[in-house]
Amino acid sequence: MNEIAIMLLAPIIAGVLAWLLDIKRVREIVGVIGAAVPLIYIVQTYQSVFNGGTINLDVPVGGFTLSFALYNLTWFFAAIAALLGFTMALGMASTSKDGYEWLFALMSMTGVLGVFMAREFVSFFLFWELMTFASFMMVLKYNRSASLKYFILSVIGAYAMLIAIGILYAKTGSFEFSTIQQFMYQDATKTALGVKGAFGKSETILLYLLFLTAFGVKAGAFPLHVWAPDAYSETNQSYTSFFSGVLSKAGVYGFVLLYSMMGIKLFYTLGTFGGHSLFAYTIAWIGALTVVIASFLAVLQEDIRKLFAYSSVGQVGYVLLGIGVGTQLGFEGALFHALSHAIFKGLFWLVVAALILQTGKTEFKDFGGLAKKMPITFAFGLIAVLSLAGIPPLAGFASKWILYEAAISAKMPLVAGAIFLGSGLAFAYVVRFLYAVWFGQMPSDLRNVKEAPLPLLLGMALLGMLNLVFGIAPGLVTKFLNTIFGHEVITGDIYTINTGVGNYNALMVAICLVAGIVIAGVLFLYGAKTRKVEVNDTYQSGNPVTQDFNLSIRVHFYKPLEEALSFWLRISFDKLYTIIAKWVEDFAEVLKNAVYNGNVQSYAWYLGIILLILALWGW
Amino acid sequence: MISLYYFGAISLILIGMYAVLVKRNLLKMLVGLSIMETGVNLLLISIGYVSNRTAPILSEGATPQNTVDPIPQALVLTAIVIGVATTALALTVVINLYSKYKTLDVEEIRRLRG
Amino acid sequence: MMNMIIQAVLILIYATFMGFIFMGIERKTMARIQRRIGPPLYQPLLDTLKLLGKRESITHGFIYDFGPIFALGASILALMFLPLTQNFQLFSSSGDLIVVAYLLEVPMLGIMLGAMSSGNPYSGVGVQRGLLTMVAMQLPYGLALIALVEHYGTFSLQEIVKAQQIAGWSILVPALLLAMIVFDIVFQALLGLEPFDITTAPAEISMGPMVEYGGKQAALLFTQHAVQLFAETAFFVILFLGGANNLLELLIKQIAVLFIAIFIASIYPRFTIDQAAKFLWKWPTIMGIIAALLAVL
Amino acid sequence: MSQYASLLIALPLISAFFVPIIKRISRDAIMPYLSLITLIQTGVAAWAFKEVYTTGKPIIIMAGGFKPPVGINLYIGHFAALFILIVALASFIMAVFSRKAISIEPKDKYAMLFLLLMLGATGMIATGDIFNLFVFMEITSISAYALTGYNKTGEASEASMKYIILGGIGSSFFLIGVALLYGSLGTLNLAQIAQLAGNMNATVAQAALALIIFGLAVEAEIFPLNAWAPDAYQGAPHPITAMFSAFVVKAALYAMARILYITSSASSWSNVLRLLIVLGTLTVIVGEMSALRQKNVKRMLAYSSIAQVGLIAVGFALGTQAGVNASVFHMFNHAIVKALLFLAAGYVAVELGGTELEKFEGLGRKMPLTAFSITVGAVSIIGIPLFNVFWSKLRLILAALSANYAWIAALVLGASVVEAVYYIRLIHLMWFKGEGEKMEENFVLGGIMVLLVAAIIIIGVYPGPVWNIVQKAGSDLFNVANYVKNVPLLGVSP
Amino acid sequence: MVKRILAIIMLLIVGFWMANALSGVPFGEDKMLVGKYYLENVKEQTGAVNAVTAVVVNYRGFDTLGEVTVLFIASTGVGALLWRKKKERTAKSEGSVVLRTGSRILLPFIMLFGAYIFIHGHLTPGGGFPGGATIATAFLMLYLAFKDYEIEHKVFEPIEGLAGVGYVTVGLIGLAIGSYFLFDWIWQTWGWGHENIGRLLSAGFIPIIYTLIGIKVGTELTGIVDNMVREEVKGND
Repeated sequence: MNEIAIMLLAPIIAGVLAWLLDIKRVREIVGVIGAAVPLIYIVQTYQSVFNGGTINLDVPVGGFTLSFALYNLTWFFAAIAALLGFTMALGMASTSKDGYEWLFALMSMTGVLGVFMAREFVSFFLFWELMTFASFMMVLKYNRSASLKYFILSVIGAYAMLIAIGILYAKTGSFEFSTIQQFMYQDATKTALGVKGAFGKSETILLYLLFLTAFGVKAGAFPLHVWAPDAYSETNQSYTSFFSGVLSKAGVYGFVLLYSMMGIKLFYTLGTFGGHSLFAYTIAWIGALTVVIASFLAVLQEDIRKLFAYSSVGQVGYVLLGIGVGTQLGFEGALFHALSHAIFKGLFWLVVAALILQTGKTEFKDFGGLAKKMPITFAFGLIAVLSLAGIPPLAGFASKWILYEAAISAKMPLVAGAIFLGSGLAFAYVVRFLYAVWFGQMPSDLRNVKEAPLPLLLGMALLGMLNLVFGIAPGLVTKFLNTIFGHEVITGDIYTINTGVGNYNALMVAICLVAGIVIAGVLFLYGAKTRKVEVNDTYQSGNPVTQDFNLSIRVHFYKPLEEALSFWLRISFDKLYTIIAKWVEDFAEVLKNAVYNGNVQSYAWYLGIILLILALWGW
Repeated sequence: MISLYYFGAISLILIGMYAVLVKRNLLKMLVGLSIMETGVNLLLISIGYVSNRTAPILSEGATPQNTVDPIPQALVLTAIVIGVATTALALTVVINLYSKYKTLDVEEIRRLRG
Repeated sequence: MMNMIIQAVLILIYATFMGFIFMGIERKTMARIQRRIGPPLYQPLLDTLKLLGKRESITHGFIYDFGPIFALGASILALMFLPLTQNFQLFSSSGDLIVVAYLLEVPMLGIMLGAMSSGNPYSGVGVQRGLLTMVAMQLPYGLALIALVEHYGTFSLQEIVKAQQIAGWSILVPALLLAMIVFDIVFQALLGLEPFDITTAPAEISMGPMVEYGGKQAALLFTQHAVQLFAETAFFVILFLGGANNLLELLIKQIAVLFIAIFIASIYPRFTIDQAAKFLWKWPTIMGIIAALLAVL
Repeated sequence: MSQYASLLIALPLISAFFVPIIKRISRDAIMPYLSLITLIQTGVAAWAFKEVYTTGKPIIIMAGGFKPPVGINLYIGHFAALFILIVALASFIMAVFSRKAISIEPKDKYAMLFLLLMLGATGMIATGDIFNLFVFMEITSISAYALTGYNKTGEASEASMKYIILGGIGSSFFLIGVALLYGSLGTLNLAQIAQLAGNMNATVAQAALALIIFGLAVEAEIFPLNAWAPDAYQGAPHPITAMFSAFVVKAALYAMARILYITSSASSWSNVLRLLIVLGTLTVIVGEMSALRQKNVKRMLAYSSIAQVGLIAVGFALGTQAGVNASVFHMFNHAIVKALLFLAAGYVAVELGGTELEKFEGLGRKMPLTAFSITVGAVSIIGIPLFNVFWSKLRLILAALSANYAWIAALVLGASVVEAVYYIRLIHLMWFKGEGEKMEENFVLGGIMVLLVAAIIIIGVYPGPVWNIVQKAGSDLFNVANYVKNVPLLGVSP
Repeated sequence: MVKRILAIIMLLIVGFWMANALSGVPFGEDKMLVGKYYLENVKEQTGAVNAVTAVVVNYRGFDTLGEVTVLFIASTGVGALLWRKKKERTAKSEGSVVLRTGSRILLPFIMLFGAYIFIHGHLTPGGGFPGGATIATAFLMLYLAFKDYEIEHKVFEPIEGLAGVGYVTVGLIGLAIGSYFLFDWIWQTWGWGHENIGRLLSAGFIPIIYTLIGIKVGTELTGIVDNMVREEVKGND
């Protein structure tokens, strides 16, 4: 049986089994196995794909042919999905409550794998919807309004895509990516020569906007990001590691597709702005805005889940930004960041899952001093923090570094400035997370918190290790990504990545860091012995030392910033959408009561009016 | 110029429709309905009519050449019966309605709405 | 390779020593401006040694100790990636502007870690202020660097220095002059001097993050500050003042930079944190944007 | 041999006439008798289906052995065969359900009307003569009037009354249309009309076509002629509601489409299409909007099925083979899903005494199987992959877009978003709200629901075979020349 | 008031439209196509002199079947909707002397007349439906005349049903014999009565069917009348 088929079927079948059996231990085992299968096959196919091999699968279904392909680009995304799916399964093995969650979690895994491996639009759309639906069900279980917001926006996006697909199909008569790509290419050359192509300017722009909406929603791009914070936070957190780590990447992948299919056409149709291809530049700016806004909001959150939800949105913003830069370097940076975001954000969510599982708290005000209670979790949390904040030598830095180089060398200074600001903010909110959760004084009700259960820890360990590996040896990733572009976009050995304008030797950095720490450590050890004292046994400018008051700042840590931004915080797209929704509902109400007013005579009048219309348009 | 029969038929239909559209009493609306049906039947018949020919009963020297089209008459026969059936059922429903609502004013018979 | 390492060690010692001297200069100059005698230049060195020599020092746990160590390590790391002079390029070939700019911020994380792991409210406030300052300064800082890179078209510091030695210092280019001004404003924040010494506001929150530290941890932190001071001044010199051919030239330029910083610091009072943010997001940012755009065109 | 397909008409009739005698024998035998007859009917329909799809030739039933256009002929082509089977099957299911759902006397009359409703729908789908179509339409609608009022409550009577008045107007104008048609062509046989439609007086053609479509549109619940529908759906007994949604309206839609394509050679035909597209779109939008804030689940489902009808109508009005196929596919899927939904909702009403939203709180705990089937149905209607409706909706949208009706597609999809909202509300209400302890669920009904759910999912996962059948049916509807060729017309021509 | 004016305007427009359309169907001209065929072949194909009847019963048998069904539905529906647990006649007073004696005397004649109409359906204008209606009027008269008169439901309902069954059975026999539903087996297969076209014993199964229809219609209409006349009584049971 074909690898792709197995990769697609294994999770969902396992999910259905887990749901049907629904026995405490069994369903966990089944689920984990089901999630492991794709990963195994991904690893298996690595060599052949790396050497440019392709695996195909065609399934005729109801008059359509669903065809899939596994080549380097799709493999890369599929690999992210498989990896995160596996760790999610490990996490859920300890956090899942019932078979329901297994069913839909694994269903969404199938969905996202299908989206990544699809080779034509029907299967793309089909699995896209499947993934949306499954993830929606995961949220629905926890919170209706959040899930509704998510679902409605996603459905709007999906339908926008459907219309776009339809238009493409009507014109090109095919769903195949490759066919459409060639058609578009020829059309573009026509436009370039000034000949009238199949797609007019307005039509092309329409297509562009439709796809932008469709993929923007999934990727959580500003201003369509409003669903993400609620949806990410209102579900099983182990699942969120997959949800925010991979499902958002489906949107990213969509943008990549948009490029590969319509890029040239769009370039010729929309022209350039300040030397940048206009359509790409818009994407770049969308990304930049997403980064800045989401990061600011993340800084101001009081709920641990919300904080990371917003930060996920922001991080995906980086990816979009990289894609928007439009150079191959930008793409490579974007793809790399997609990977590193997946691994560090996945790690984060697993940590959060562990915290919530063990403490049952979600708000910063209830946490504190957990570093002593859950040291291992803390260690992984720290790795995630370092990686997200972009501290060399970790995966997060490597990818972000490429993005910097790409943005600046593509002469997009302001966009690059957004990256700077964003990373500053990222630094701020992760440190806040560290401070509020792990350090300072411990609330009395957390006295007997245990370390996270083993499966969760395993999942964390896997991701944490990858963070280090890809951090110190970024070449591993860049070399693979080079195969996608067919030539060495980023040179250097596995430790060094060289963009031509800049150079970063992760290993050297690591060594120097270690050396420095060793030196400092020697210095430290040379000093006199230390005496351990209570956390609260501190200098407090003359106040008596207190154990019972809470002395560490947990709520409104960034109050000053909030005040500084008070004006901007009043503007909210979320509110806007809510208002629109309410309008629609009221309109529906009015319409209903006006049309179906219960009086048969007015119904008779409707008939009469229709007759009148018929009569009038008779002559 | 439109023939008298057509004119009569159409005006019957319109009168019936008018009653349905304007009268607030259910019974009157039903009367309107049956007037419409009558009009329609008249229309059918008059469409079938051929000038100065006799009924299609092929005896007493009536030949296929001097008889009118039998089909519309057959149709009308059916149509009439259907009309009767509808009216009967409608009246029954009205009886039930009256026993429940104690009124026949359509303005007040609107418990189902929205 | 070997002599590379020896070089590195020598530079490290030199930098540490000079860093302490700079701290001394800072205090002395301040004192003179305020019509005081002020301590001798080597005073900070003595203080540090004294702290190291302390009989016993308290700790709040592993992270509390690890913080300063990490900070010092990171500062050293940052130093190692600066092409100080022609013949002291160190490891700057294996890391470029962005890397260094990041590395210069890493020590902060170490300090934060340490500070947070003590339950002291002042250090908490300190952490918060430090981070907000960083957030506030990040944008103009970044823009200044971007302007630089856009102008020279390379990220490698060595290249930048070379270019300056051929075409004259960066500040001769109008765009980069603007960038330099921006950078200099941000520089105050980087060094933690007025008007941006909000993090360690001695009179309000008594040294903020460092409040808990005494004994050898404090010593480490002082050392770290020294190295950091040296590294950052050097960074400034490399970026805008055409680098240096030998340590002496470097030293002179560094001291010049230092003096500018000290004068600004001694003139201006301290911002509150939100004032700082609002200020930095207004003029420096606008200037930065202009600089960057000019550099692109 | 194939003439025996006329049993499809004869059987329900004779058994309906026979009911009074059954009643004399034993009152309790009536409901089983009903189920039995519908089962036999299903058998006959299945046989006809097999016949048609194996031979590939339609069955032409000639009453009294007179060739059309002299005699009336029934045309059981690919489409009719498929939908007669659906009619029979749905009727059988509902007959079984009636045993539980119908407690109000007189059951014998109910049984007769039930059978005749089925007969009417079957006839409408099968007939090949326009006046005969009118007769069967009247059979359907009059029995529908009676059944709507069957509960004898105020609401039921009101609904029935509205239905009668609107239906009456509709049928009158339909008859006028027929009269005009006959007047100008001198024939009533659809095939012959198709032949002659081309050389028809333009004004007459326009008026006749308009009036006929108007008359059928009332039955087919096209906005704004559908005002009777929600009330009727709400007032009627639960099985009858399901039948309305499952096949009565479908029959009317089919008739509309058939006549549309029969007269496709007539002038001013495209105008009718355009008007129909507009109306269909409005139907979708208004239907969904009205369903959005419904408090009564049955009424909500009613509005939703109106919206679906709008979709189907749009598909038919596109005037392309793809559109027709898609519509037929959607009719098929919608019949299954709505049968399931109304069955389940009705069952809930029978058990918990009402279809108000509050009654559905915690249904997941009280009646898990029923709640599950409702969920599947709802999810399917929303158009989620792996459920059947997804495919037909996809087909519809693609067809609309390939016919350059992007805005239509946009509007329709926008309306479907609303659909998602209210169905999700229902699902959430059932599973994650309210309390209640498990109660016994009827075994037979449970089995039926499971079967329907299975059908939904199987078609959703593997639509291939159904799609092939549907394509045949669609081309049977669209390809008029073929239709004319298949009817053995006698050489009666002007 | 506005409503009325609007209605009138609207209806006038619609009416004008229809009139306009009808101008394409000139009145009084020979537009026959299928009709001509009927007129020419009616005698030998069906043996009926009355072409209308032939069309109704033979050529368009399905319509008639439907017609019967519709009426049947009506009576059933009326029965269903007016069903009450206990129903009785609640007329206050008897009819006048004239009415009572008149009905007593005329009843058989009316019955006879009705029977005549539907038996001679294939020869003279009329047929099952008028005949049935005539018979129903006889019962109506009884209801009017006598305040406690009721038909025997036990008899009527089965008769009604059986008549219908009979009709369909005749059709099915046609299917069995002539392999066509509603095939006129008497006339075309057995070929009875070819010699005496225009007399009573001819025209195949038309008289039979019309008789059945007549009975059926009569009973149905009577049933409707009966259902409407009797009213619910809050039963002491």
